[in-house]
Amino acid sequence: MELLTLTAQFEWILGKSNYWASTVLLLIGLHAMISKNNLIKKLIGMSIFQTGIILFYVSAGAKHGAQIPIVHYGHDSHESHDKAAHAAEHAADAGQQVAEAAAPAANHAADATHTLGETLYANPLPHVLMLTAIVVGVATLGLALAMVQKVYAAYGSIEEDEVLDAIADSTADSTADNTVDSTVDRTVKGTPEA
Amino acid sequence: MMDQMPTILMLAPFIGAVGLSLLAWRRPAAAMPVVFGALAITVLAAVLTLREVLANGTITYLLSGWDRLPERAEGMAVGIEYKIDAFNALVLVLIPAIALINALYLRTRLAVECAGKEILYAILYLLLVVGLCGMVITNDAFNLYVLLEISSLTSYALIGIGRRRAAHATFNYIMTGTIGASFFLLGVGYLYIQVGTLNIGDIHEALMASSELRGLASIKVAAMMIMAGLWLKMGLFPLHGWLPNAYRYAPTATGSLMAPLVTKVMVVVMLRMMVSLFGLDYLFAELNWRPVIVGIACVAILAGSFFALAQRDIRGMLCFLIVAEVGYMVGGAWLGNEAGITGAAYHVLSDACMTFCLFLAVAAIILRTGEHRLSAFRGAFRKMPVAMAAFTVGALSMVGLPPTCGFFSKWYLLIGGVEAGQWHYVACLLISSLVNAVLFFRIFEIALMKVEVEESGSFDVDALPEDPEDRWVRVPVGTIVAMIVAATAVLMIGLLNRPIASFIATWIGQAVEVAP
Amino acid sequence: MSLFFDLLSGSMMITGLVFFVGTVTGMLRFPDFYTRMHAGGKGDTLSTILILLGAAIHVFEDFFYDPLQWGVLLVMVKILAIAAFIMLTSPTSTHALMRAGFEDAHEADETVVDKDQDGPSLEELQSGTWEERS
Amino acid sequence: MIWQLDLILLIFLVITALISLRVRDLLGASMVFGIYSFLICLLWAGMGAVDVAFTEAAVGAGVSTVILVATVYHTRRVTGGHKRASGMKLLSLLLMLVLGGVLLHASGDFPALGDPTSPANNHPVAQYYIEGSYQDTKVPNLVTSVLADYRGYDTLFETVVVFVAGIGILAVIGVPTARMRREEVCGDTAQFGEDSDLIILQTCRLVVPVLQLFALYVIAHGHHSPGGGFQGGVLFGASYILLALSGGLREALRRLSESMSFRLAACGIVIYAGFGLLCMALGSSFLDYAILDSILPGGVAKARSHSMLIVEAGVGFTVTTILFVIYANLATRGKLEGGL
Repeated sequence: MELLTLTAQFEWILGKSNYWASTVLLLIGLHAMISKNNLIKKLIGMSIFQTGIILFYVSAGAKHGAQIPIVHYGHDSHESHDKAAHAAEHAADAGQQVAEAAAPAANHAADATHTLGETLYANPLPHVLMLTAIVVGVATLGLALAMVQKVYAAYGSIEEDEVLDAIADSTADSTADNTVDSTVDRTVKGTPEA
Repeated sequence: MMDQMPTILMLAPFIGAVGLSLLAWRRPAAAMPVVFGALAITVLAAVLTLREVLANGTITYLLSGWDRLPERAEGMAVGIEYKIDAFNALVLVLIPAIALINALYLRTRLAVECAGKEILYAILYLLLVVGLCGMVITNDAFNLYVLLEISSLTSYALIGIGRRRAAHATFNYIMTGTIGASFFLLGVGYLYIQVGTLNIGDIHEALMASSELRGLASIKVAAMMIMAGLWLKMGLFPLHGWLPNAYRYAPTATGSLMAPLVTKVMVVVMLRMMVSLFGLDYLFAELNWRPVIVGIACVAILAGSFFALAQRDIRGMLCFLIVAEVGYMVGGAWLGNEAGITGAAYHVLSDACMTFCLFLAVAAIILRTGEHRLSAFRGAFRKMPVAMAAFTVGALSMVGLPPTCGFFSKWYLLIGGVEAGQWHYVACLLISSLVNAVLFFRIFEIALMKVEVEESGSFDVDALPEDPEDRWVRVPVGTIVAMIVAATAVLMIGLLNRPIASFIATWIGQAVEVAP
Repeated sequence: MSLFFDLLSGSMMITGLVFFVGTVTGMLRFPDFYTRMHAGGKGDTLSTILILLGAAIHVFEDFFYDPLQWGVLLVMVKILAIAAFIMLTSPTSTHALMRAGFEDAHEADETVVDKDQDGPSLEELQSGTWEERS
Repeated sequence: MIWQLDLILLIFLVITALISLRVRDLLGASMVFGIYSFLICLLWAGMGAVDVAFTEAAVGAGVSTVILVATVYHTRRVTGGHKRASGMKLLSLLLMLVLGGVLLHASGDFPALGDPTSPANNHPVAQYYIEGSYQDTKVPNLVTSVLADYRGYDTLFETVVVFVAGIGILAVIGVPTARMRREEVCGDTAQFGEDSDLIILQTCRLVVPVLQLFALYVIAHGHHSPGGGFQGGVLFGASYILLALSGGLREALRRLSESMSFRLAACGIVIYAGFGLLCMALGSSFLDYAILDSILPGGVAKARSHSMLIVEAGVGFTVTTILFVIYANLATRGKLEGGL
């Protein structure tokens, strides 16, 4: 009896492990974004933060014993029959593995209200969303790295405290910070105000 | 043709931007005509959409043609759809209109502030408008995230294109913005894992239908994450760190586009999340976060106002006023009664116009005097009557004097505060108005009295050019027209307070009615 | 016959893993940069290819028993293509790393330098003095 | 899913994440981050998200690492200690504790991992994608059909995000000099990979065409196997990056110049949006490929399938060129050609 509850607990933990891991990654990344001094370290933290969220979504769409979301069109059931027959024929390791993998899939397939034929496919929607999120992530990373290079060109450092010091220095020198210093254009042609 | 208006609205600036990159890569002269043309089409389409909404009620537009059929996914939305209700339609007119008027100002500054990058700037400018409109128009939570990122990335680039001081401010903005957007995405993920759809209307219905679902901790956390993400993006007080520097050091045309629009669109998104996604019943009857959030908003209002008072830089002052205004709107929205939400929605419109008006006027004044401290205003009424008139209208609206729009929106916020019994919010609103009055009348004093200002002690006479008159460049016609239009808009939104308020009230009524 | 395929693929994979163990030991135990890269470059390439070949044979088994499943053959071709790719790129990347280390003037450990032979020392090569001398 | 493998990967993920944030050498940190990306893409492949894993392998482990390294190369390689007061760190840790508590609390009522009956997996929409999309579109890869058709509007703007990043990087660090002669500039700024040798050059000459061919295969075969416009585009862009790394940036720019890149990128978006507009012109809503039945052969479902292929090709154009431009600008601090 005790063993049973232990297994149940273990399964419960397994059922949450990905969500916990994604939370941990998310927190690691966020902590780095806030507390790291180096700008590139902050960006690595940002990427880890984003992968944490992506892991969360992908976990939300995972199914036990599911196939990748590419349908075997046409002879769906026929093919899986073939496979089963094949597995039975060679009762070797490989065949056993297939059978083992198929068993939970079948159980769950019975639970699920709808399945396509006999095959269970992973939920494609989170995958689509996360493709977008990955691309958005790399776009943000590229732009942020360009900003890091600009910061380096301006202040000669990518450590935040040194950059802030340099900014404080240049602000003390009031002319350097003059908003319109570089932007005033005397050649703008226009009419005088009425 | 009429039913395609929402898409035309989205696609006009989009096609303009892509066309610029395709055909005008080496022709800087083409930048402004395309910007004007694309935005004019957008405004036209938005006005037609608004008319359509007024005549026939909420518009739903199905992209990719995946209409909701009972046999297809039990009537759930399988594709992405637009949903344009009364309030959306109004905001959709506001966004391209401000961008279009700002383009009049941009035209004179583009070649100066972004020499050699005119085309790039124009592309980013148009795509920012696409992102902002897209966020308002869409009815899909994930699509909202994608367009949020488009508007964020374009804003980063539009700010980062500025001078060297902008670099670090932009980096901070990128960090904060990414955290905000990711929090939003995570919140949507928490909703998705419990509900299974991303369509805002469908999520709302699922939440309404099942009290078991509403009781889940993860839905609460989802609301928390979405709100926290949006607050980060709009710069609510403890999370406002990125805002002042980013807007201050950006190119001036970026500042006058983003200051009125970006934070306000975030408020619009927050209102939509509250009204259309979670539903007011859920947020106020079941969560009861009202005291906390109204408290935060009060702190934001006071902090923004007093920081603004402490600023010597004019644009820095305006940036902190935005922080205070965000406090107004968040507080108003979370008062939880109709007057509060009406006030917040109304204030979105009026704040966008008055901030725009102030930023334009200040940009013109700074440009002409070459001085960015309060002393720039010396003798300004005499030298720049139009700019100062626009500034006065904007300032009076900020203070909240009739007949400007600021008075009416604050009025609704006050009524909401009184009705909800949130007296500290009412008090903060009044204190902030007083502080604004002090702030602006100090400027008027400088402008009228021509006195040497004492508190700008660090102001160095030697730093001025030899002949001050030499720097008093003329203000271009485009800027003058832009300022006049903006000031008129401030007054018009104030004078039309009754129709607008009843309009917003109908919107809220409809949104609440839809909920069973 | 099935046993034959299984044994073949299994033994290839196991040999690959053994080589991997050697690689890792070498990477950890060898004294300097060059010898470590030597272990890494060679062992890594061979063991990866062996494991991939083992997988290819395992896949081929399905095709062997049921030639109708020609799709499986495609998988095998893909695995072999990966093996060829690894064979080409892995030594090149090792070479690039070695060269970078050489140009960066990484020192060789004295225990692995053959002092008796009449040739240029590493330092001479790195500094270019060898060419001057000859 | 094999839970043993999953657990090991998760533990390694956390470890590599911590290492990449702890290492002082930024080049090393970038490398460890590349390893992190590979591990997480293994994890996703294990969960059946092959398209996501493919993209992450190409984008996260490939391109991200390269552009990180390029930036480290042009800034500083070693980061100092934490001179800043630890107050911020403490505050951040406290915040993380609170946030972690909240998130873990929320995870308490999540459905178990991999439960086919969870709300997200059992929702009519998810079921519809699995059951109906093959009938609707005749595309076996469900991810492709959802990506390019049901949520095609999202994907259009996802492409625009990439485009914005390219334009933004050029706007931020590009040197604004009109019509600067490219050869001249490249001569003295493209140090990155300039000093390559024969072996590397020859290998890359062998690999690049194969890589490009494979990228085209990935785009074209995205209907039937993992892959599509993004993955193929990233691979194609990576081939140019490889060319630039081995043979010098000039070599790569000779084949794909920056202005040409942006034109092609815009072309890609025009193909995508243009297809949507064509649908509007024919009298249906934006991106409703079904209406293209009248011009494309093979019935409504096939029209959708063909349109998706064309649209994915457009995505491929944009991603290829923009990724190369991002690399080229970051690797030369924006000096390669000037403001164009």
